[in-house]
Amino acid sequence: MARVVVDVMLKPEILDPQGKAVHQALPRLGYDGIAAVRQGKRFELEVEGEVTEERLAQIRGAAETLLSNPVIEDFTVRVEEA
Amino acid sequence: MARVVVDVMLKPEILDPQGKAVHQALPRLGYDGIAAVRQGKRFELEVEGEVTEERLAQIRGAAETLLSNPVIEDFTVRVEEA
Amino acid sequence: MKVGVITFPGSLDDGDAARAVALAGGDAVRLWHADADLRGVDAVVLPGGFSYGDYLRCGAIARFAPVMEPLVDAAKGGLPVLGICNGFQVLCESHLLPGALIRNDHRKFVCRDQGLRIESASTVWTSAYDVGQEIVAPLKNGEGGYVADDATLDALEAEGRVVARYLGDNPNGSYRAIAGVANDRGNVVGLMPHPEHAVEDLTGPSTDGLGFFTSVLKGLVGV
Amino acid sequence: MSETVKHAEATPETEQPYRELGLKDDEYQRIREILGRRPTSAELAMYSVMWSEHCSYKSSKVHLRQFGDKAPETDAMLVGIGENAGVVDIGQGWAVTFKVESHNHPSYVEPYQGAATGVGGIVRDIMSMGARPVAVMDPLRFGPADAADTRRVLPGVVAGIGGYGNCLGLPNIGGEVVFDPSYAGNPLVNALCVGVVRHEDIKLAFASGSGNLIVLFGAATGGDGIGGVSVLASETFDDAHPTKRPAVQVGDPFMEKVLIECCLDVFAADLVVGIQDLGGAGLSCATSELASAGDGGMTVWLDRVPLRDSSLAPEEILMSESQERMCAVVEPAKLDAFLEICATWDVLATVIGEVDGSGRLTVQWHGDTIVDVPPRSVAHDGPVYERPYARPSWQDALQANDPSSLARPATGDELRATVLDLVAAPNLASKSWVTDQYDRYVLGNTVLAQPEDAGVVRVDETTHLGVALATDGNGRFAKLDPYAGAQLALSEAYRNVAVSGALPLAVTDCLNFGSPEDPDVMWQFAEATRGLADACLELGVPVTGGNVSFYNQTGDVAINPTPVVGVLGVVDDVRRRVSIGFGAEGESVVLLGETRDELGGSEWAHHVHGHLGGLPPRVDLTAERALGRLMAEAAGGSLVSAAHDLSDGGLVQTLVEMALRRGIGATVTVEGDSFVALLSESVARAVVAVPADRVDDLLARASAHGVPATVIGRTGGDALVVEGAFAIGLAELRTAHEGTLPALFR
Ligand SMILES: Nc1ncnc2c1ncn2[C@@H]1O[C@H](COP(=O)(O)OP(=O)(O)O)[C@@H](O)[C@H]1O
Ligand SMILES: [Mg+2]
Repeated sequence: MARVVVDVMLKPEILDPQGKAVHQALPRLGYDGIAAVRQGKRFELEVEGEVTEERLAQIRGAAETLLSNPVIEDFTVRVEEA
Repeated sequence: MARVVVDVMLKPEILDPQGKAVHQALPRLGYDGIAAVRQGKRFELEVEGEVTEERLAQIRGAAETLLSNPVIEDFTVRVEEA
Repeated sequence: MKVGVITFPGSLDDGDAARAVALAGGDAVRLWHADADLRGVDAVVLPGGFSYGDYLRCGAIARFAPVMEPLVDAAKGGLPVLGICNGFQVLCESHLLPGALIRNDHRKFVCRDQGLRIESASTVWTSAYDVGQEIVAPLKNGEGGYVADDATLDALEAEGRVVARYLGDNPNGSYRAIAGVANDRGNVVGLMPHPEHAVEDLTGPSTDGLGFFTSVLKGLVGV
Repeated sequence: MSETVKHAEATPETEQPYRELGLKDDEYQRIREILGRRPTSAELAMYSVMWSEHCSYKSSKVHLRQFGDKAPETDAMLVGIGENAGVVDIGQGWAVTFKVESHNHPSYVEPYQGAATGVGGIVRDIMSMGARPVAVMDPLRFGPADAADTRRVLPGVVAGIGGYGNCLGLPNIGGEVVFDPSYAGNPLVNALCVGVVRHEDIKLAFASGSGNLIVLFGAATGGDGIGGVSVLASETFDDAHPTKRPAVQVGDPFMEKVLIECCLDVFAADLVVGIQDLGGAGLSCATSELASAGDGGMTVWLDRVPLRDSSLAPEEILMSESQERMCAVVEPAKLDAFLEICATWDVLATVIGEVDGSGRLTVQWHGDTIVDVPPRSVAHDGPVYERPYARPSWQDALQANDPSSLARPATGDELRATVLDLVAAPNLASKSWVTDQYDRYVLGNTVLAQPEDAGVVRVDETTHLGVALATDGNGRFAKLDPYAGAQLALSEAYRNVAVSGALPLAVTDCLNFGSPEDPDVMWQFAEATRGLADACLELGVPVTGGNVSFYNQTGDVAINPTPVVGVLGVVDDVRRRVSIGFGAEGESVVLLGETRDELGGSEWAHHVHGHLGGLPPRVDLTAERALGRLMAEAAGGSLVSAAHDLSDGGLVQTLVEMALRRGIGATVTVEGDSFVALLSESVARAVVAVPADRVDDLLARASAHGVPATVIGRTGGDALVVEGAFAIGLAELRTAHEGTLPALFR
C-alpha cells in the first residue's frame, strides 16, 4: 500500500483569511520572525497496489477536478516514501 | 527567506469526515483503487533569516499550541528545500 | 410555470425555496440529486445548505451529482437557473459562473439581516427590481467571500453582470462587495444572500426576496 | 478472541478489573448474584458503563422521583419521564418533544467537537421519539469573560454549536451566555432540541415481537469514547496492550443530516416498531434498553457491526460512543423497504440482532456467546444511592452577608454611569457576537429568535399553530438558596415564554452540579430538585425529561449549582407573537408587577462589587402565574405592541433592550428609590408597550388578574430618559451594549 500526497494551496493572489489569522496570532504568542503564513489542505491517499505512472496521472486528474478548484487553488501531487 | 511546512493531520483513530467525503466521491468520478483518504491542514511559514534549530523548536511550539490540537491531531514540521 | 428545486444530500433550504416559488405563484417541482433529467421544469433553483457536508470545498462534490449534467446543458441553452448560497457555490464549481467563494474573511459563520443594492435588473431573476433598489434579506454563510481575478471582476462590472452588492460593512470579505453575479446571458444567477427567507413578514426581515421568484415567473409567461 | 460465558463459568476465581471500570465491590458482587456466576469481560464492560452515574442516575434517582410524584394534573403529557424525551400535546393532532442535555466535560477538552457532538446527541434523542427536529437552543456558561481560557473555550464552543447545528438545518432560536468565575475550568455546554410529531406517529424505544429485527444504521463504529473499557480489551487480547483509543469524538453533521432525513422517511412509511438513538454507552445502552422495555429477549450478533477500526474488541464495540448511529426494531416483512430508504440516503444499515422470547439479552461473537444477561438488570435495575447530604456549614454566613452594605449610586450621574457600566457587562451585553454565528432562518418557520425573550417556531403553516421555548438558570441565586434558585430558573423561563404570547405547557431541565459525593453539593441538588418539583406543581407545568450532570468542578471546588430550566409553551396563532422591541413612538410604557428592594445575587452586586451574598429575590409563583394569564390575554387581544420580561439587570436593562431592538427610545418616571426601581431583580415583572387606545383595557385586565400595573412613561425619541435621574442617547447605549463581546473575542 503506497501513499500519495496531494497538497492544495490558495493561489498567491487570493487572500487567505486563515493564514492571515495564524500569522497575526503568532506574535501574540511570542513567536516572531515569521514573514508570512499560508494555510492549505493536505490529502493523504492510500493507493492499493503500486503507484504506476498511469495511476499517478489519474490522481492528478482527481486533484485538478475534485480536490482543488483551479480558479483559486494550485496543487502538487507526490508519492510519499514510507 | 526559508520555508517551513507544518502538516497537521487528525490522529489515525479519530473519525475524519472530510477524508470520508472525498473517499466516497472518488469512485463516483471513476477514480478507483484508493483504499483510504485522510484530509488535513498544511501550513506554509515563510521564515525571516535562516532556520536555526532554536527557530525550529519555536515553530514546533507554535504547531503544538496554535496550529494543532494535540488531543485529536498529530503534526510534522519540516524545512522545505526551495 | 414549473420551477424545479434540487435537493442534494445536505441541502437545507430546499423546502424554503419551494415555499417561495409557491408564494410567488409558481409550481415547485422537487428534483433529486440522482435524477437523470430535469422533468420538464421551466426554471431551476439550487438551494442553500451544506451539500455532502461541504467538507472539501462548498459545492465541490455536488457539482458531480448526476442531475448536474442535464442542468449544465440546459443552463447553457438558456434555462433560468438561480443558485442561492450553496447553490451559488455549486454554480461556480461547475464553471457556469465565474469566480469562487471562499471562507469569510473573519473566519466565522455569519447570520444577519443584510442590506443589498440591486445592481442589475436585466437578468431573468431580477427583472422585478429597479437598478439601485435597496432590499434586505438574510445572509448566512461560512464561505461567502466572492473572489475572482481582477480581469474577471472588471469584465463582470463592465458587462453589468454584478447582480447585487452588499450595503454597509462587507459581511464576508467579498471582492468589491459582490453578493451575486450572472452569466453573460443573464439566465444563470448566483446569490449569497437568501431571498427565499425574505418572503413572509412573519418569518423574515422583509418580503423583499419575493422579487427574484416573481421575476422568473413573469419572464416565463412571456416566453 | 473475547471471553465466552462458558469460560467465565469454568473460571469463577479469575480476578476482574471491576474497580478500574468504576464499579464498587458491592456492585460487582450484585452482578455475580444476578448472573449466578462471574461476568464475562463483555458483561463486565456493559454493567460497568450502564451502572455508571451518567447512565444509571444512581445518585440522583431518589430525588428525580419527585418530578413524577409531584407532577401536576395535566392531560397534555402524552409520554412522560423515562423515555428518550417527553412528548406534549399541543392540539390539532400535533405533539411536541423537547429535551435539554449537557456536554460539559468534552467541551472543555475539545471545545469545537465537544459542543458539536452535544448538539448531535440531543437531536438524535428527539428523533428517537419519531419526531422531526425543528429547532435547537444552547444554554452556555463560561469562566470570566476576560480569562485566557475562556478565550480558548468560548469561540470553539460557539463555532462547534453553529458548525453542527447550521449543517443540520436546524434554526437556533435561543439560549444563554453567562460568565462566572465558578465555571472557569468547567464550562457548561447544554444543548436543547425540540421536535414535532403527529400523535399517531409517536415512536417508543422498545423491542417487541419475536422475530423482529434489530437494525443498526448510520455511521460505522469506531473506538470513540470507550475510555476505560480498553483495559478489558487489552486483557482479552493476546498482546497485553490496548490499541490507541480516541479521547475525543469528532462529529459528522452531514452524516447526522442524512440520518435525520432517512429516519423521517422511515417514520413516514411506518417501517419501525421501535427506535433508539445511540448515545452514552452506545450499543450496550441501546440494546439493553430496547430489550428491557420490550416484552421478550434479544440476540445480538456483534460481529456484524460495521467497523471503522477493525482492531476493536467486542467489549469496545459494545461500549463505543461513535456518533451518528441509530438502532431500529423492524418487522422482517418491512426490512427490504427499510433498507431501500437507507440506500436512497446512502446510509449504512445492518441487521445486527433479533427479538426473541428468551427474556435474556444475549450477545454472540463469531458464534460464541459472550453476553447472557437479564436486560432489565443492565438497563433499569442499576444501583440506587441515598447519598448523604447536609446544609453546608457556610450557607448561613453566605446568606447573612447581604448586599445592603454595598455602596449604591447616589446621584443621577452616578446612576447614569452605573447603567452604562451594566449594559456593557459581559452577562448583560448583547450576545450577537455569539448568535450571529447561528442560522435562525433555516426551515422558514422561525417567528421569534434571539434576542427575543423566547424562541417561537411555527408548527403548522395553515393553522398558524406554534410553540415557544425559553431556557434560564441563575447559578448565583441557586448558590444563595438552591431551593429558591431552581424555582427562580423556572419562574424566569415561564415568564419569558408567557410574555411572548404563549401558554406555558411543560418543562425540561438540565441539572449541572458538582460532585454528588460531597454532602454540600448533594444538599444543593436535593434542595434544587425539591424546589423545582414543587414549583412545577404550583405552576401546573410538568417536567417531561431532562438530564443530570455531576462532577462539574475544578479540583474540589464545585461550580455554582446550576439548574437550567427550559419551558415550552404553545401559541395558537403565531401571528400574534409579541416582540421585545418598541414598535412605535408615543405608546404608553407600562410596568407590570411589584418591585421590592431585592439585590442579593443581582447582576449589579456581581458586576459592580464582585459580591455574592444575601438572599435571592423572593419567589412568587402566584404572581408569575397571574402575569402569565394577563400576557396571554394581552397578546390574544393585541393589547400590547411589545413586551419584555424583567430579569438580570432589572428594569433599566429591560428598557434598554426594548429601545435598542428597533431604535425607538423612551422617557419614563420611576417611583421611590430610583436605584432600586431600576436595578432590583424582583420576579413576576414585565414591561409592555401599549397603544394609547388600549391602555384602559390593559389596566382593567391587569387589575382583574391582580397584577400591579403602572404607566411609567412613553416610547419615542432617540434616548432613554429617566426623569429626574439621567438621559442616555441610544447610540451611546448601543456602543456600550454591543461592543463588549466583539472586543473580548474578536
Ligand atoms: N448561546 C445562545 N444561543 C442562542 N441564543 C442566545 C444565547 N445566549 C443568549 N441568547 C439569546 O439572547 C437573548 C438574551 O439572552 P438573555 O439575556 O439570557 O435572555 P433572558 O434574560 O430573557 O433569559 C435571548 O433571546 C437568548 O435566547
Ligand atoms: Mg427574558
